Amino acid sequence: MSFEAFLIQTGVNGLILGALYLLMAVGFTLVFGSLRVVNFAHGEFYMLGGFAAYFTTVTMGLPAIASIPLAFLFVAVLGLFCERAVFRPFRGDELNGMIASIGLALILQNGALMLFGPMPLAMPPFAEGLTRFGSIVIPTSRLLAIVISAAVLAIFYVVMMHTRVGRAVRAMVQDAEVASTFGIHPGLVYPLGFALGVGLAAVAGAVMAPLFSVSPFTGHTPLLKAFLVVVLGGLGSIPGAAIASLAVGLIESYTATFYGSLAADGLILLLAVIMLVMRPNGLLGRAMRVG
Amino acid sequence: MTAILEVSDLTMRFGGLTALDSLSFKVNDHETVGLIGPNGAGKTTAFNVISGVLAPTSGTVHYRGSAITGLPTHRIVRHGVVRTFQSTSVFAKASVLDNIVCGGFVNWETGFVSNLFNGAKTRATQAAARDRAMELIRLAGIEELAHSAAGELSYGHQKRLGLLVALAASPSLLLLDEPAAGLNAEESEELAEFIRSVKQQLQIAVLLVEHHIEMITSLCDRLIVLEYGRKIADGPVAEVRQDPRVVDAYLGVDDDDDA
Amino acid sequence: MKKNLAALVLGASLLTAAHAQAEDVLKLGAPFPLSGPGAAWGTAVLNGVKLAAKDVNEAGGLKVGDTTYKIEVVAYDDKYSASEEVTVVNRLLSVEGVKFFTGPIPSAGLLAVQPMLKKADAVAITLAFTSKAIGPDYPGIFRVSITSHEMAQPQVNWLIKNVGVKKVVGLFENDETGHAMEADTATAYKKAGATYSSEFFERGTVDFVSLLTRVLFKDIDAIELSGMSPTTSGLIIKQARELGFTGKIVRTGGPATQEIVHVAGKEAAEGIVVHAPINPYDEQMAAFIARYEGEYGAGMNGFAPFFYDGTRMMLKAMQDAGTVEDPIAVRDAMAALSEYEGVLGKVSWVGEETYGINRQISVPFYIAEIRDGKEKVVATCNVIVCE
Amino acid sequence: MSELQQTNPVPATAKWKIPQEFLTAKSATYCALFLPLAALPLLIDSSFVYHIAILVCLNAIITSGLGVIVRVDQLSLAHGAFAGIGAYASALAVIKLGVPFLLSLVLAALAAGVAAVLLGRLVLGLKGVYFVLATFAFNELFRMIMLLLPEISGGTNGLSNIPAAEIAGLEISSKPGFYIFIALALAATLLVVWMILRSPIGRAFDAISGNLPLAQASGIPPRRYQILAFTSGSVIAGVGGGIMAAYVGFISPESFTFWFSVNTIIMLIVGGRYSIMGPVLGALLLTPLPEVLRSTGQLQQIIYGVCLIAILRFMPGGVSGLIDRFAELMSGRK
Repeated sequence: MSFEAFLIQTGVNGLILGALYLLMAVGFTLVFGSLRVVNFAHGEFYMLGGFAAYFTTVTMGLPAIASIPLAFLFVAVLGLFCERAVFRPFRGDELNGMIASIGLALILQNGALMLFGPMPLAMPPFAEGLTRFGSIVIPTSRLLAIVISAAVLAIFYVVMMHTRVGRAVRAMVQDAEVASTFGIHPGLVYPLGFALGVGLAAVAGAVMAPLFSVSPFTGHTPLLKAFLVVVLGGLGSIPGAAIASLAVGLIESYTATFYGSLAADGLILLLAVIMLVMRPNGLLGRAMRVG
Repeated sequence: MTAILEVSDLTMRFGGLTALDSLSFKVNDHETVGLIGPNGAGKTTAFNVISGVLAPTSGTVHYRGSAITGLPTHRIVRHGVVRTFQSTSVFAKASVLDNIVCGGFVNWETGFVSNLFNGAKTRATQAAARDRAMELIRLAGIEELAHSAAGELSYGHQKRLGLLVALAASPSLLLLDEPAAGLNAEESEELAEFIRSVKQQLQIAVLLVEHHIEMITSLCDRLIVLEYGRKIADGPVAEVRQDPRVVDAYLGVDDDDDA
Repeated sequence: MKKNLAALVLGASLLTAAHAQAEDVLKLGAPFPLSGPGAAWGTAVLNGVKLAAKDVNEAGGLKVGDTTYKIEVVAYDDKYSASEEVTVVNRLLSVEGVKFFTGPIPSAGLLAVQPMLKKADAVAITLAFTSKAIGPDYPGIFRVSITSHEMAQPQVNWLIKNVGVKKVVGLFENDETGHAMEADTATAYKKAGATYSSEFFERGTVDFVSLLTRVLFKDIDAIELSGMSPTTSGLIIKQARELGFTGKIVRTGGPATQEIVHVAGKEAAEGIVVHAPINPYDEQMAAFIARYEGEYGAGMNGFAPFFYDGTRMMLKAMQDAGTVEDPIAVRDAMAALSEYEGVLGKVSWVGEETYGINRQISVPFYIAEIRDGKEKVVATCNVIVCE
Repeated sequence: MSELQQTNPVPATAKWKIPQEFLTAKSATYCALFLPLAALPLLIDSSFVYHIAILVCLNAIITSGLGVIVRVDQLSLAHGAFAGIGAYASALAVIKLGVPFLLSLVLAALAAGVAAVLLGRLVLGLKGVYFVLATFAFNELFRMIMLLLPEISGGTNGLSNIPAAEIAGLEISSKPGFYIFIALALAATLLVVWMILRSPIGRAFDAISGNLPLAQASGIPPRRYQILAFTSGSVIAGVGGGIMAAYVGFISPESFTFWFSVNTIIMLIVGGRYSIMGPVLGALLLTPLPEVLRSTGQLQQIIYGVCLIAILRFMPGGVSGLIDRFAELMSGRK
């Protein structure tokens, strides 16, 4: 493999990584946007999405493609319940809301540990083998994962732009007070926004479950990656998350390939801290309304 | 009558909107100046720039000769320029006495070490601060409220407490942000009386942003009128009230003077 | 109300400890990784120890001097983390009052608790790969598995000769075990004349595309997985095949065949050459595997029999020493055991020249190839050569 | 951030230090509660109870550091990292430089303090959620840096056999010895925190968290006092880390992860973030839980999570809030 092909291959790996991180991050930024809550349990909903996909395909024997909508549905309903039980009392109180989400993360992770046990579970991949584009190789299972993510994001875009629910959630993301003057009832939109956000995290979990394995511990890395993408892209900004996730994917792929994954993670974390300090609103985020 | 506050060519732009357009004015020692004008004229913006909440786009603010443009609020307080807040703003969970003691923070800031070990110096400055606070409480006639929590006071009392907290910082120029807001005629007259007596006893200058004509006429020596961020009048109260441009600015509201 | 709640909580746990003492029970401490990447090994060796305890209990308990003891295995999850290991061993020593340990097995975890075990003169069996695991200043620690130090050279020589491996890259986890294995494996390949280089990655990584892209760029003909944790090696094999790597994959480290087939699938695992600590077709071993799988389900990991024999030897040493109170006597009795008839065949201790003390188990080991998801033994080895 | 106080229903415990006579009723209650408890381990004299008591004191010290930070309305998710910085500084000083134990704790405090000032100056301008996110990133960054410097930190293997603590040559690694040392260390920490909070510095802290704009209008420089609170809290965590290294004898980057900071937050909130004794109560109630529920580790974590949410929702003042109210009733006030 020539050096140019190697560079392009690393770039392609980076884009694939970016697309996967986007799916993880868009739910996180939606929850923050609509609920003004940094959800530390986001990784746990990703993990539960993975388990939902495992049970639909392996235990219930349904086709792999069916696991995506079912994972979304199962976790979205769980999300509705969690929003009602945990987040509603802290609406408008971001700090306590965040601490509550840490408590929720503990409950969900250890609940899964008790139910499913610690052993990583492997799943049959969406597809076997690989696809070649000239000298560039893309594992077919990852290519399919990207196609599915693209489809899910397209559906999500349509829902947000062209349905009543979508417009209501988007209005709430823009400015909660103004939105409520237009008769958008926060009591309805907050749980929907949260359920939509964690449902997306579950889809990311379901898409990535066959690539890696599923276990109660798989939630922490996606939470960290979603957090980095959202901080760089701007809290509450979905286009910002899109740009930032591709950037993080590329930076991580090149740095990891040349200097090792630890250096890559360290570099991106450093970028996040610098962005937080220099531009707390990130690339395209809205200014946090101060006081 | 030496000028203590000098504002020159103060301009403030928020994106496309020009809130202040090269505004200049002075406030002399022991003088009470009213800053008035219709809504959106830039009164509060000017007030926030002088008190350090906003840094101006251009122009300067000098106090007693030294530049205080763009300094953070807590540094401007040290120069003697102290502000109050339009809505009541108190330390809700602390007692009235503790509120005023904290208001005088600039006076009792002693060394870190002596603070930590409650050294003699700290105990002395704290005692002095408490005495000064009791003095102000007696001045305002609310001795019986000294130990109740500030959050539980009536609206009028909280307004008065806000004033005392500002006075505790021993200002030479007091910036009052709509003191009469939310008060009925009788309460605002009472407050005006209190401000007049305090100004008399403590020999301080006052810059007042206000809508209530009665409060302005009863307190101010001089008026500065703003419209769309520009100064359209600056002079003694009687003279300014006749000035046609001021009358137009208030949309031809003729001066019925019977309030 | 607050005070008695706290007292109640403390009192309750004291009660449980006291109750166990009354009925002549001998406790074996079992700190193993029961969750996280090392769980496959942890559960396997724990089952090995439990099976040994079960056999002894069913044969009427352990007769030492004039008392018979019922063996109780006290297992805790060290989550394959060194700091958790310290907490768990601390609890076993101070609360359960245990003097005889099976485990800890991760190298980092063992190093962290060696001083504690030494202060309590505890006797422990381990399979930690690090060369610092056993030594004259930790006489109570016995290693019941063979490490890359013993098995790397013979296996690599055989691979170079019979499988025609020339350009190799070795992948290792970035921890004590990984570094220990890397040292032995690198010397073995270089001595055998292969062009060799190593790569490290963080334990718990699941996405190896970046690492494998760099490795494949070096155009090599074989990847060495050495002794990394089982699930991780399954992921690497699957992702390497998915990136178009058609070369040989070998694993000269600990057993992981079940997990490799389970995670990477039969097809990707086909033809992989692995180290096999046991020969499943040896009839004594086959009987043990049948009993183990009857008790704990299919897919026995190769380390289990090592801990079965290790536990039986420790219990035998207690009988020889005639005491359970004096761990030093038991330790010496255990060291004195030689040609012990175990499931693994004749077992004795070596290691005087390399480690300065005879605490390293010496048993035959094998090389196998995965065919249709099963291990097929292709060579038998000892510390010098494999045929 | 300052509107935080207004939104959740805080009980009438005046966070503000009310003059002397009220203090004695409350402190009397706490002394009646804690002095016998402190003596309990010495009476029972079992190594397990010492082990638990030492962990309770250790958690109480580190959590009371977080209590100082929360005093200015800033929540730090980097408390684990500062405990780690202290632990490594102290352990390396003892191992590599042969520094005596107490001096190594001073070095731990210095290291944590310098790091806190640097981070504080960098991020304290951020408001609410952004500040917490920055500390979350810092904690992950600390672990990353430690893994990238194996020569210093020992990488994933960490630093093992850290010499046992000794003071003036007298080794105190025996359980009773160490317990007495750490109990005194806890008492010293609470004394320092009490001195800070009842001094003018504490008044400034309460003013900043009570009403930031008014505090500024009274001449209080917010950044300086926020950094002061953040640094003193982190220094306490650093010292706690140093003591932990000596007791456990082993530290690794995995000992100071995000979940270490989470446990500290839970103990502070359950115990009560508005009172100096809150962290001690939180540590006392939650530390024995993992030891008692040892076998079902997951159940313990779930109980942690449920406690956190329940206390946040129904008892923002935490357990010490209850005791304060009980003390108020006792003193006939209310």
